[in-house]
Amino acid sequence: MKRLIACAAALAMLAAPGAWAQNFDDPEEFAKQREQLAMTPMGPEGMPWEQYLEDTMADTAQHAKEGPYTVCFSNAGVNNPWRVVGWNNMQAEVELHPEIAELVHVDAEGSDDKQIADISDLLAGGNCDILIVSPNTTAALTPAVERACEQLPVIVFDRGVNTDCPVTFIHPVGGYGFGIQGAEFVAENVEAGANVLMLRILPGVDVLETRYSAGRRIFEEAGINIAGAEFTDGDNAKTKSIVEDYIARGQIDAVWMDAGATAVAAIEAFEDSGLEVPVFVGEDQQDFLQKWQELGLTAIAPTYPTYQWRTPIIAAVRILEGEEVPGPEWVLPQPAITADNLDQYINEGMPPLHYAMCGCEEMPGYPERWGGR
Amino acid sequence: MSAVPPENPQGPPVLEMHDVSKSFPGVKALDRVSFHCRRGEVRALVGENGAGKSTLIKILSGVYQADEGTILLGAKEVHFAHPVESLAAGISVIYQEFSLLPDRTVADNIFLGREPVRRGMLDRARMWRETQESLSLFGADHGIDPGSVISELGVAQQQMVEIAKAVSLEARVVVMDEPTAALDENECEVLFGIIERLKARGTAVIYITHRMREVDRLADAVTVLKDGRVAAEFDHVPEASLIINAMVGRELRDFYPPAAGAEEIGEAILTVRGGGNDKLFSIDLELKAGEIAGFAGIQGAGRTALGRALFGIEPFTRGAMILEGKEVRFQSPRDAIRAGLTLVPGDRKAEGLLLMQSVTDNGMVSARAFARLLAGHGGSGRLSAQRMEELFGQMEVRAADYRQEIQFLSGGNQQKVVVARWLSLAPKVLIFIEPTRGVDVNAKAGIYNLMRELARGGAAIMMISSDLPEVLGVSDRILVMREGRIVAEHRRGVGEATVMADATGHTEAAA
Amino acid sequence: MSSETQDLNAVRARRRLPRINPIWFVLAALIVAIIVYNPNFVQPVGYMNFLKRAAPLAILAAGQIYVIVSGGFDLSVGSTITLTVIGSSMLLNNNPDATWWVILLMYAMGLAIGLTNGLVVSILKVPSLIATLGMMITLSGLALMWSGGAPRGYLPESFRYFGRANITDLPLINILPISLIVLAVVVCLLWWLMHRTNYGRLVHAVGDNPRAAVLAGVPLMRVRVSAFVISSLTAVTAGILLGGFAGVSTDVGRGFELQAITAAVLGGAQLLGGRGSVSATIAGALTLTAIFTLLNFVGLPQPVREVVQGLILISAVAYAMYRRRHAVH
Amino acid sequence: MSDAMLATRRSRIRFETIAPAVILLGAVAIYIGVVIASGQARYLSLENLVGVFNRSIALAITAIGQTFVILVASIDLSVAALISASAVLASVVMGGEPAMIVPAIAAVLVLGAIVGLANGLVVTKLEVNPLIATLGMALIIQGCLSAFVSNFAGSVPKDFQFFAYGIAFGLPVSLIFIGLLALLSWFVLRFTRFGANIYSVGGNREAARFAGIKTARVVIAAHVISSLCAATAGLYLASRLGSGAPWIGRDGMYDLESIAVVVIGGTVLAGGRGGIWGTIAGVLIFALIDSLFNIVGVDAFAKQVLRGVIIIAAVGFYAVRSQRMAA
Repeated sequence: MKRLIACAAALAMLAAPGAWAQNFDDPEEFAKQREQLAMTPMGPEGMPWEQYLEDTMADTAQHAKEGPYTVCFSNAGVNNPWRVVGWNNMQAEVELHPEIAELVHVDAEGSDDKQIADISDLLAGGNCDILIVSPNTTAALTPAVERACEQLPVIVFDRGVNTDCPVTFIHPVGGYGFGIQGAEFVAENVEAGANVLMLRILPGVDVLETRYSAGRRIFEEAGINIAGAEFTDGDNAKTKSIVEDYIARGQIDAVWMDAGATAVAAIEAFEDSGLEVPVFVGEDQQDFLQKWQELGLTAIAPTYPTYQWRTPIIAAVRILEGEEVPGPEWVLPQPAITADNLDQYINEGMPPLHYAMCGCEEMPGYPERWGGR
Repeated sequence: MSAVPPENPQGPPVLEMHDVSKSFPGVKALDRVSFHCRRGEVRALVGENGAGKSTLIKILSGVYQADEGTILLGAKEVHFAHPVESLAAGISVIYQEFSLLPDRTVADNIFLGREPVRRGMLDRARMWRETQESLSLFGADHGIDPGSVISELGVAQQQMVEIAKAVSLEARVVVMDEPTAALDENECEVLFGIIERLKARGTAVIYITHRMREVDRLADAVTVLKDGRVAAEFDHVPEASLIINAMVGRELRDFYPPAAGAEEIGEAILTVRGGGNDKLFSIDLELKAGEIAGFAGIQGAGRTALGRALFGIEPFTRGAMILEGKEVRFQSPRDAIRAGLTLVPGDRKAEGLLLMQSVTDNGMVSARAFARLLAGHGGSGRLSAQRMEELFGQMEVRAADYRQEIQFLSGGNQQKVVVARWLSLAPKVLIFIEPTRGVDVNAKAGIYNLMRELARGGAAIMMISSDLPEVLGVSDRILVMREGRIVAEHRRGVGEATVMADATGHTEAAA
Repeated sequence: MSSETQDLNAVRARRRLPRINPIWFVLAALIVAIIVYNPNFVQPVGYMNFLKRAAPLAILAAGQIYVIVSGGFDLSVGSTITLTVIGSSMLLNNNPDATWWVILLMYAMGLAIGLTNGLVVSILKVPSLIATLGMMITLSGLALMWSGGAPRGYLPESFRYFGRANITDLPLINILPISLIVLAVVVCLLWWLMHRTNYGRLVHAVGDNPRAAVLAGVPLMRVRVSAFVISSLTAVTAGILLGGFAGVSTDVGRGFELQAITAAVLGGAQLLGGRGSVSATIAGALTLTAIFTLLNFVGLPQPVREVVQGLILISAVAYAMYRRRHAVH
Repeated sequence: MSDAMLATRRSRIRFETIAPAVILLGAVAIYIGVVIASGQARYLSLENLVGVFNRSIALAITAIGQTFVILVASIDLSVAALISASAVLASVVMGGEPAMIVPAIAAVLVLGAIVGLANGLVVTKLEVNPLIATLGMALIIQGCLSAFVSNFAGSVPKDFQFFAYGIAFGLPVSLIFIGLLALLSWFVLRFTRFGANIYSVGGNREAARFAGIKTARVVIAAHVISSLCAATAGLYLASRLGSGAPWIGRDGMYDLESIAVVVIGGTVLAGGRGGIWGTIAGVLIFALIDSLFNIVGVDAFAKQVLRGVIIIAAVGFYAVRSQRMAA
């Protein structure tokens, strides 16, 4: 048994450098996103989904077309609550545009292979005026998107692709920005040398890895001790168990999470052990925001706004009408929820994992469409 | 029946085993056993279950390796590490449980593991041709197509395929382990004919059996094993009693229990009027309290189907069943058991035993399945493990420990446990299918006595067996079936010839 | 009732032959190792947290062993847990007064799932591996359809009580999680049912040789179906505990079916039926949880844990087969 | 040869052998019906049909291998992990270099052979239940893999993408590959000694052993074939996705889906009965259903429910019809 563990440990050591071979820790990108967080967005006030941070525009005159339009959407999947909220946003947005006759939606259920097939099916069908893609992974979908670009205008959002052929790529500031917002808050609220527990969902996902590397960089700069970095699989029970184990072993002064779906489980671990909840970084899920308010935590909720699901539809209509849109990248603002504006995001009628930064409050079907009452 | 074959070849033995010993943990299975067999000779190998016959054969075929001793084949010493090697050397064993693949064709099975290959591909044409050649041993109308799938053949036909396989292997020594266990009289005759032909070709046949009649009919020489040693060896076939004495070490008088007296036979418990289904036609039948009714017939005559119909496995679709004056209709064995019927299945391993469970659990399974029913009898019918074990004691079930898994018991003891399973339910009708298959001589008598005891207790016994002397010896009344119908009924004391004539529908079978 | 007295003698008889399942030694060794790495484990909070965490898996495995002994598999338990948690949150809608009838409804749902599994296997004769695989896919699809892909409601404290609350200030052990009481009750019940009643022996009989069991009068379909029902009901129980412990999510319960089977296998159960013990299965579940805890304390990364789990799974069965081969017959 | 063929034709056609074809015909009929009813007849073009089948190449390759293992009464749950590992290994070794294509393919096939050998040895020599053995193997592979890589790693050169995207003789190369693989498997199972041994060992392992067949070798060989097929499916996915990631096998559910497809195709889990064409029919059924869902626009969750029900119903369909007792 001992030998087995030793062997396994040796294996793990070997593995460690391998895991970091990919560059999720790019200082340039880090600096750029840090800068973007501080920018004042352009575009209409109070409608962040139509705002943009970078001032370059894509000309779309060549795509102008008579309506009504058939908009096609290849979705990576609705396999987590964030995507569920986003997908609801998008459907509601379509209802705001009478010029869209039909939204054809295919769901790849989280499989690259399937999404590639889906895109080629959509192209073969020949009905689409424009194609929106939310890629399951960047590299795998690149060839499929390239082929689509040859036939019709393409909009990519959330994750990008390794080509600049789409008319625009819509995304908020990004993972580094998310990591920066949370970690800076922790650094401001604890002493140097304090212990922070970093909870991560799973390794290898680009948008999560960048959050982590940014957080880690800031903690190291501020001299904060990282007590541990653990993967929770996004599982409540596992999260709670891990936090309980850390509590049993020593003082935890702050908890940083790369995504907030299991934040409440982590908080409960402190509650159930009869301890004060430390400085906490969550996300904009309703259950966390409510818990935060209820317990009066020192906390912050960086967001990866779900309102970005509205933008592709808006962009699609503009492109087909020949209006210019921000491009080749449409960088959306990425605000964090803080103690100052917490109240305005809390709505007890919404489901626990509803993402408060959805920009959907004024949309048709709110709140029922999003599962609220 | 002719007792001694016309000639007794005296050539050198084709097979010799000298001082073969084999031990298993805790058991000395074979103790310096010597054995031989000549060309063109049928040597009967007899002995009770557990006497060491199977071990000897498994050593011969390379399944086991002997601890001591030598094997000479054609005067050359051989060592078999695997059945393949013995096969290659010309020893072919036909086991009791067929080793045929049910979903493959006859040709596939005959060439199993040694398919001819031409240019990297199976040479199916050759397989086909040679299969037909091997089958031709059975005459022109064996009715087996090399392309038919085994599961679609009858038991006797499957056995023919096994033998054809041995023939196609050009085996010098063919071992048959109780080949007639699943055959009826007619099929036995066919088999005996085949064995004669094998003999004529110069093949040595080792014939394992429990049936003295077959030894009489077929063998040229006899070896008797008892407790892992050679108890007797004959270069001719002696009187049956001599063999039996050597087997059991004592004389077996009163092998069959006495018949029921007229006063012991009571009213009909179960009556069938015009019963029928896919396999059975216009069955009229009465099973009476205190009486053993024996059912004779050839394979496929419908005896087992009748037992299964009565027991609700494949129920009657026509006619009426009346149990103690009330009409009943069983759709499952459970219905039948609840009404007081029981069945001891013929294929013990597949249908009777829970191999991984203890002896006690095997005995108690039915009582447990009907615990509520038994409790309803005012609690007197309940069965405790202790009472079960006492019952085992009375029935002389021999086991080191009743908590031991039943797979480690001998066939006879296993059969007794299966019978014991029913006793706590106080059954009114007991159906026995092949009750002594794979059971040694000594234990057979025990089972016959048990059946008689149950009848005396007021139960109606239905016995289905392919062992005709057994049917005639045990039954008070003999019913003969043919093609799904009951064609004749006889009192005890009827001759084998008469019954065979009825069973086959040909009078010449009686000759 | 009759069964109790009936089997009493069998109990006495069996006690004469002490035979300890090796899994207990493995468990003991692992616990010693955990204590070496984390001396706090001997504190009540330490081991109580451990037991609390193991409770859902232990209960689930104790139900799974019924299906395994009866000769099948139940792969649908993981998604039954998901459906229980999601369903409860949807129905409760943050209304504590509804707790009892929602729990009752969830058990009714478990009953329906178990019945369906059992009937599909018994009547349609679909191999249980495929039948419950289909059920697994169907149920997780249903859970997602019902909720729209994300949890829609909270579980009130009254519901979460079973999985979350502790009785505190007790002498000696200081705290006692409610889930541990649930575990104890369920395990005692299932142990008694499997090893001290007629029904339990009939489950063994059916798994050992279904044809022989039918001919001996065992109601095959009833026994088989009830084994699936027991498994589904324990899944609902595990779901209530897991939902209570950690709240609502759409992937709660994922992977639990394989863990439950692993626990049973570690406890020496015979796949395809006929042999298995509830207590050894519980030991298997505790062992599995102890392995995870230990690996956690040792600080090995997740991938290594998977490798270790795989190796242990294979070696446990290989060892059992080795013992069976070399057992004196 | 000719009279041998005659003989098989003479024997009664058994229901199980035609059941997959019946279900496939049903699926095709429903597909055509729905497409016409919903007025989307353009989906009936040959091009589209090729596209439909092209969706399931990886599943088909895996399922062909799985057929061999199930025929010998074993099972392989390690295919999904192996697919991921192979795809990653292929794209890492290639690293975008056309010169490394051949070494990468060799490396992947060696990996497949090793995994298959290990599976087979554990199943035969240690006598571990195949379900447990391959499940354990899956965990080990997945663990080792995610210890080394956590995202897309390496990349395949454009030339190698010919496997997934290339067209030859007017048909996708991958489709031709599947056709050839299926033909080869059919030939091996039907016309070689090894194929006969596969059926014999699956039908009755003891009898096969007594007849001198080295049963352990046959089981090991079946596992090696299954693993080689899974490795090939990994190569295909690397070619299609341009790179390999440690989750592609798991996310594709190739382990459970390949088993489901084989069983729907009429191969019996207990071994000894079934064949490649049934499996291909099973894959086609899945592909048609998938495509149908997209045409009708069934939402992802309802899709899952329907898929579960279809698996049960399809297997139930002829399980009821065949007289054998289910395990």
